[in-house]
Amino acid sequence: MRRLFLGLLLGTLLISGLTAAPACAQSTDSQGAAAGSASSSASLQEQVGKLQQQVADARSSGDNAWMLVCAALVLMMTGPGLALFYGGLVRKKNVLGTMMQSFILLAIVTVLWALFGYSLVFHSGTRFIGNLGYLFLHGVGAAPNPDYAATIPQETFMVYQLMFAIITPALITGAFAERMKFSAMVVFMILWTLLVYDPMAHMVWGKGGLLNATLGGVIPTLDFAGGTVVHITSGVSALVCALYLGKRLGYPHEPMPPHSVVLSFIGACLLWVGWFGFNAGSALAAGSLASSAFVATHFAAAAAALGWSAAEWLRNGKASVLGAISGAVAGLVAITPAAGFVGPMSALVIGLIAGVLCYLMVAKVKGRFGYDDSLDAFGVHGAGGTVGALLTGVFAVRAVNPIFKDAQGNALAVGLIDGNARQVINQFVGVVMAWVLAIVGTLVILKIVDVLVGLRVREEHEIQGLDLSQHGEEGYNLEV
Amino acid sequence: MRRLFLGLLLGTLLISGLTAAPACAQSTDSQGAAAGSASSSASLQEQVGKLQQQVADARSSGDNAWMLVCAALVLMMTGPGLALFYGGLVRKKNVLGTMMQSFILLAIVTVLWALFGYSLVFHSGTRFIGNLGYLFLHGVGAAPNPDYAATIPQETFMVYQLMFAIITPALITGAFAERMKFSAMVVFMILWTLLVYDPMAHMVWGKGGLLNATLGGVIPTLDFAGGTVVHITSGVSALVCALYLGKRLGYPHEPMPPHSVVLSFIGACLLWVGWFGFNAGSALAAGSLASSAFVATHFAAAAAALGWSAAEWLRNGKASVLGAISGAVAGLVAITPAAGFVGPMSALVIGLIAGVLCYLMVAKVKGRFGYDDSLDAFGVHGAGGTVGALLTGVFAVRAVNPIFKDAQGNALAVGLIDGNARQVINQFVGVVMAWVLAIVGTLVILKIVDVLVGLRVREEHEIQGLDLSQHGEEGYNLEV
Amino acid sequence: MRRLFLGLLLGTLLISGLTAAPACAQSTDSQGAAAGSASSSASLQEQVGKLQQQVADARSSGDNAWMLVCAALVLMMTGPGLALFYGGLVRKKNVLGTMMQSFILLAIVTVLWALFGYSLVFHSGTRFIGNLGYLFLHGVGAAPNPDYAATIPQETFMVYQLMFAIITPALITGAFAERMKFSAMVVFMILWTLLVYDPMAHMVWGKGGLLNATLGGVIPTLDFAGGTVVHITSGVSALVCALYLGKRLGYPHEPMPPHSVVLSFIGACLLWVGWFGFNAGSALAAGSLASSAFVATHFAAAAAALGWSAAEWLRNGKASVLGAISGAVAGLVAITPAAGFVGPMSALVIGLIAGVLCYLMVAKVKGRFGYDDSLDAFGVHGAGGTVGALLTGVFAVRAVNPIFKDAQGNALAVGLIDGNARQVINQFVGVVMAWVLAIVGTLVILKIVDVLVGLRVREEHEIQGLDLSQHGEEGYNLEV
Amino acid sequence: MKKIEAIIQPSRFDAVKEALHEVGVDGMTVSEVRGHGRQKGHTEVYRGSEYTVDLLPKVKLEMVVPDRMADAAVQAILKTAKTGKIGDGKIFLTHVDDAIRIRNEERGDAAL
Amino acid sequence: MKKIEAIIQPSRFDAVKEALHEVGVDGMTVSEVRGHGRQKGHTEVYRGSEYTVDLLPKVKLEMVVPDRMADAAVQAILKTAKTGKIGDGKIFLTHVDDAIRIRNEERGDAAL
Amino acid sequence: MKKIEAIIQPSRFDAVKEALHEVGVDGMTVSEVRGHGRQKGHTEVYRGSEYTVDLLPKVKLEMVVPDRMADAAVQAILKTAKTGKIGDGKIFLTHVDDAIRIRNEERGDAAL
Ligand SMILES: Nc1ncnc2c1ncn2[C@@H]1O[C@H](COP(=O)(O)OP(=O)(O)O)[C@@H](O)[C@H]1O
Ligand SMILES: Nc1ncnc2c1ncn2[C@@H]1O[C@H](COP(=O)(O)OP(=O)(O)O)[C@@H](O)[C@H]1O
Ligand SMILES: Nc1ncnc2c1ncn2[C@@H]1O[C@H](COP(=O)(O)OP(=O)(O)O)[C@@H](O)[C@H]1O
Repeated sequence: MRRLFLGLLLGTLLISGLTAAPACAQSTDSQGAAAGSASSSASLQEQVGKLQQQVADARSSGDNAWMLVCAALVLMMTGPGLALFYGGLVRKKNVLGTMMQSFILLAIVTVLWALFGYSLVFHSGTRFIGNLGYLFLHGVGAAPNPDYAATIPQETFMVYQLMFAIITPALITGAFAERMKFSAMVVFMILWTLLVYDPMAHMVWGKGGLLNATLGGVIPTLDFAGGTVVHITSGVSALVCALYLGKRLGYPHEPMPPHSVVLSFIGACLLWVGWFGFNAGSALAAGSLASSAFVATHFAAAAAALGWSAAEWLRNGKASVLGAISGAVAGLVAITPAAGFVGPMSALVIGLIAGVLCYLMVAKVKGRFGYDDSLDAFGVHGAGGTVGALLTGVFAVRAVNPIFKDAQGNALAVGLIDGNARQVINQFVGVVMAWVLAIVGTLVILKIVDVLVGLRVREEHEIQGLDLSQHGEEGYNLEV
Repeated sequence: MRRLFLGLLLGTLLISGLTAAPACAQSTDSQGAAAGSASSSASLQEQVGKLQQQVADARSSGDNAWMLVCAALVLMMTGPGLALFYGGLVRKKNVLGTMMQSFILLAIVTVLWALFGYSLVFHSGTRFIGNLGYLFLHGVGAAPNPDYAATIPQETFMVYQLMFAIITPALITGAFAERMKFSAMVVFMILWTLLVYDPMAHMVWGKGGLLNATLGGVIPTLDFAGGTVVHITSGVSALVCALYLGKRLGYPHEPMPPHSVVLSFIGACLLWVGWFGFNAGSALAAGSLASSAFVATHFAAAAAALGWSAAEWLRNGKASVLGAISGAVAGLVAITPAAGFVGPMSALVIGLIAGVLCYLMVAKVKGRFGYDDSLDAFGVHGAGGTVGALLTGVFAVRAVNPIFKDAQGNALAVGLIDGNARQVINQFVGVVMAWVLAIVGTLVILKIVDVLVGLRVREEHEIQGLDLSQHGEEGYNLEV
Repeated sequence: MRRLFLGLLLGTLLISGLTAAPACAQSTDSQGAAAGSASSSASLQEQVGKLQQQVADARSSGDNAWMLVCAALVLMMTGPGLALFYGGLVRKKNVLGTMMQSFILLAIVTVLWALFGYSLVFHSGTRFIGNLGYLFLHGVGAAPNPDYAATIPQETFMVYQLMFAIITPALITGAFAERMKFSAMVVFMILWTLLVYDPMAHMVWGKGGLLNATLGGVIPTLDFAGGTVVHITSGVSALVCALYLGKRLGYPHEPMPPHSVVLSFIGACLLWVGWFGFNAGSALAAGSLASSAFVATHFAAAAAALGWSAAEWLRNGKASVLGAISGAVAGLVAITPAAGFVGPMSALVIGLIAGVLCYLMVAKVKGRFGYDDSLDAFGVHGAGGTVGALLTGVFAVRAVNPIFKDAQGNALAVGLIDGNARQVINQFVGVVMAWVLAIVGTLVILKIVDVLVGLRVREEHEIQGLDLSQHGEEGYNLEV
Repeated sequence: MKKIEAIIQPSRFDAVKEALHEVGVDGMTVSEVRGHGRQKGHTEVYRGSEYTVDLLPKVKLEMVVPDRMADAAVQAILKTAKTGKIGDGKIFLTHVDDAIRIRNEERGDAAL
Repeated sequence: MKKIEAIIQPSRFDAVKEALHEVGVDGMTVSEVRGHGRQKGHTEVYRGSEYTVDLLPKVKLEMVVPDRMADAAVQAILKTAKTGKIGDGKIFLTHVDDAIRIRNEERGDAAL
Repeated sequence: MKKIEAIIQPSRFDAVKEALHEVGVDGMTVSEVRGHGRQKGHTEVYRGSEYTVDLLPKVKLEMVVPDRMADAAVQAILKTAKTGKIGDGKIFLTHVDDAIRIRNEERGDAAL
């Protein structure tokens, strides 16, 4: 060791002696170079013209940097974020099966999106679904699509939106955890993406969609980052799944505590971090709207964590870790539609409400109705998404986001506290649409899949666990 | 499965047949659009005026993208980073309780910051504390605050600084791990934030603060990213807590090995990654100063990991994983105040010193004095922060950061090797201020909390563990 | 060891003394200026001149933000990403030892890079290795190096490239997992970095390197983000190591299942997320090329996960989680050289091929030949890297990246499907060079290290596990 | 007094515990074990390398009871642990010489 | 020879081990078990659904000793494992027919 | 019938299992235990604080066999578990009163 090391050192010095020579010429300042040196001969007008392009590029560079990072953050929400959050909540024998459901969606939804999903959502078409102009991503390249985001390549927009299409179905998996066949899950999700997610996303975010607030929708619904599109559709579909599949064997008599709150904790934290990409990224640029949405997101998560914890403390005399992290997630869910429309103090209020409400859903309502929403996908995402969508109509203000304008370009009132009571009704309509689509779509799909492949694993497989029965593996092999 | 697949394929083709029609019109190149097309009629002056605003926006977009990402990174340092680092180091029965301490601070400090914390630190006021001009974040919005960061929305600055206010108290929890009541911790931390963190941060970073190096301070202390504000205050307070609370039952006779070095490893890596947001983000823009701080941060971490490992190897004949990751953290701590002032080779030296020194603190000094700083919050953050703050006075150079200027705007010497011996004294004063504030403040608060709610858990609760006794949960339920 | 240590310290101080000198003079403060108020008195020309600098700064701010984030992401790939991916795959008794191998490389390679590595790779020199002009990072500062990246500080470029130099040797550790001495690994890696990585990286990416496609290479090989430089060198060296060291005790009779697929899952997801920094970051700016590479990366990973899973399903009747995540990694490996050259549909194809192929390598070929590539470093990185490098020659198109130009600046065909069949041959030459260098270099180094310190741990240490025998620790202490 | 050692399916544990409680057996010590027997295991495949797991998770109950209670306890276990499938487990009976309650040093049947 | 099986509180384990060492008992086999008895457990609540844990962590020591050492060993355990609270555990004594040291095939008391 | 309890090195487990299979012993129950004996442990150091681990991982096999098979089983274990180094473990033999197969309530040797 010693000899070698000395040798190395010597060698290094030797080489440095041999070649140290001229070297570091790298001197001429080239920083300005990028902008082009002001050649005195070129007319000023030419220079300005060139500058305009360069400024656009510079702007795009900042916004694109931001949006690519946000896309990566939203990917991180599904894997490892959500996979861990859910994986920790199940019993040890189902940890891999549960995480796999999120992971395979990463793969499947990506391919579907590339082939036709993006087109169905974001190409203009009918009020309910886009057409196939972007089939195989035809025409989706470096040029921005100014309808959606004028300062970033459309490819960036496409891949960012893809991450939303991935996590939405993944959220549902919490409802049927520990008992659904892997093959059934795969078929279900392919259909669900096509029949529920794509239409809903088109209606709210697609050009000409029925509920689109800025691009020609009939009922302008506010949904900044996916309260209706992501959380209500997934949460309500989750409830339908839980009811259709029935309870896990032994539920609720047998204890089914989380096998590792530690994993869930990691997952929840990564969800929180990733959610900045989700919500602040939905500004689609790195301007001050992103900052505002970032702040609202963080504040709502914090307030909701406190809300849930306080509710638990009052009821059980203790605040649990699972409660605190669940509360944070509930707050993140509820602020999602509102993030780019509300001020920081409103965000605190929304978070607080969501934290307490979702706690009650999970700890009281679920018990009363007796359905087995195993990991509370409905209790958190369905309920949190719904209340968030409605409160968006209450707390949205033009000071944060002047989304509605009159003919002269003056900002109009946005939400109830801004003076536009109507918006609450619009929000309500959006919520109802999402609920109805989710319920009907999911029921139809479940029926189909049930007939085709069967939904539930066999009883002995459920006892053995998904890891072994569905994937032939075990999560942990801790014996020496 | 096979049939379904075929069906799907068929369906897809069908749809594509029905709608393949015209579509992809998306042709007009809109890339330039962002910059405004050079309408020849507009006067050049107008164009240039417009450009200036657009350039400012473009610049802001890059800087804001960076700072929002950094804010997310610093959040990730606390959760899951620090929570895992600490959570892995305790015994299994305390893992959730330990992680919860970090997590609840995420929530609590956020709310305090929104209500008055930001104002107390960053509004101008006295030399020791800001006034309440930003109460409830009044006036903190999209417009930059040029005193602190001219190119990003003040909201971004606010939320970025919030992340520092969160992690600082969280660091302290390492000292009283495995024995403090959750309720006592909550009260302690609320008071600590108010009485120790806010004043110290105002003094060093707030406009008009006593130690502020650029905004009218009396004793210009260099603290790029929080050597005094974050690490000394937390590390020294940690020592006070450890002494006041006394040892854990059984310490040091009973073995209390980390229950999962694996968790700590994940945590340490995430701390390292997040620390780029902490240090390079403290440039408050994405210019070359951020790059320089990034490099210094990384180099110090690497050198310190080697330093600690080498010291261990010499003493025990083996380099441990816990040693290597602890060393990296020590290096990150020590480079924090220096990151934006020193060159890369100096960063290596600072890291190396910190790695060896913190090893000695933890492995020798602690044993000699016999206090039970359970997870070495003082040994790493107190000691590392102190040595880093002092070495900043030694290694800071104007070539990296021309922070001091004479009347003509010429850069003056910054640190000792730059020719400014005085700075070492200034740094020393800053260090002493931080130590004194931390000791006095923490003692007072501990006394108050002890009287109000009692600090330590009951003996049987300590044996049972915090997870069950404080939160009614277990970290792992691995039985089938 | 001790003496050496002192020597190093001394040397470092000396160097820091010698080079602290003037360095790069921090371009005039442009922070506040960004908004620049149009002073009516200034002549328009002056305003435009100033704007040009500001535009360059704005552009740099976006690109630098992006590249710093990418550097952090690539760091995250090694730690915790790869460390967890590999750490989960070994038996419990080796988890720390395995993770430590990645971690210590973070530290060691960083120091080597700072001292001379960067210079050897990126300074111009011979066709095979750079010279020492950047020794101790002399002259590597805020100014961009326009040869490589005109819009970001060279320091950013340097630290970004460092992250590649770290992960490459770390990939090798999968081949000799569970049986190599820690000291031997350290020496091996120092030599390997110097003798294999630095030359190969210089040849492909360094100015004037033999295979450099744009900066004066003789055989223009396309390698966007490291198919040859990173994956082939590491994967092939891994195979050599596996053969040279021999099998683990008990292999293949004793079962050696992964001790925690859960850890590997987290690692794989973080690798996926980090890989965006790796591949999209290799655009070295936040423009549309980064977006394109981002999309290609994501698509290949998804398709490969499906490919591997489908192959497994066909063969075993089940798709495993380990298979899906291994597939994703294989796709990421294969797309690495191609990421910035191919369209999204090609990326799907490349991913699919890589997923199936690497599955066959690992599940069939390895078994037939009987070498013990413990964690399949060769099967995934060697095979995936090779097929990726070759397919880059097939699928690269000028529409994505007009890298080859004629004298008039018109884009020429790039890959086979673009009409340039020759490129496949160039790619083949690049691949062969990488294989040869890796085989010869690794063999020589292994021999040296074997003689100097011995490669394998003693038999009883192998049984006891690396954690205890090499580091005196255990990964988990779960007993109360 | 007798020691009853029952190796049972983990999924039957709660029922068995309840049944024992009903016949008056409260004290017991439980451990996670793995069983090897006629019940065939399963195959796991990791990256193509198969391996057969023939050790299956079981729960072992140990309880020391006064001689007169042994029968009732055994019946309670049989009633609740039986599913009729291979792998249901075994019960072993052994003579125990003495038992001591640590708390108060009681001995014999009184200690149980 | 006798097998002494002691189920004790985990927190007392170190002390017991030491005491046994002092009376000359070195060899023992230790396992993590969960105990069910009079000691009442605790309640855990996860998202509002409570569940009662009545299996508490215990440590089981098994040691086979020559008959003449049994008493001393039992006394050592009693002395150190007793806290006087419910849940302190039990000691069981059983007759063992033979012991073999695998290393050298010694049998009987010599093997212990 | 006899209960054979063998505490062995984990690394020998597969070989032992195979050897037992060959002499006709199929049913067994396995648990992870930690052993304390003459074999000296190791030292772990965490941030400079050393601690000695003198409990080493072992595997415990328990099998109840008809009296006539006991010898063969013991021999099979001895043959395969022995490495000749301290820490190889022990075998204990105890008399068992009865065995019951839960599945079909068979008793005695038939249940084994
Ligand atoms: N002779 C034995 N000694 C100890 N444990 C046994 C014995 N035979 C069976 N077992 C335990 O009983 C469990 C069930 O036995 P098995 O033969 O699989 O089913 P069955 O008893 O229904 O035929 C095994 O997994 C093992 O733990
Ligand atoms: N009859 C028994 N058979 C086996 N183990 C027992 C028996 N009774 C008690 N135990 C073990 O002893 C532990 C302590 O017993 P418990 O009744 O709770 O307290 P105490 O012995 O002080 O009354 C239990 O947790 C269990 O592990
Ligand atoms: N008297 C005993 N009672 C129970 N288990 C024992 C006894 N003596 C040894 N053991 C077990 O056997 C293992 C090996 O014993 P040890 O004394 O270390 O080696 P050896 O038997 O080769 O002298 C120990 O780790 C322990 O688990």
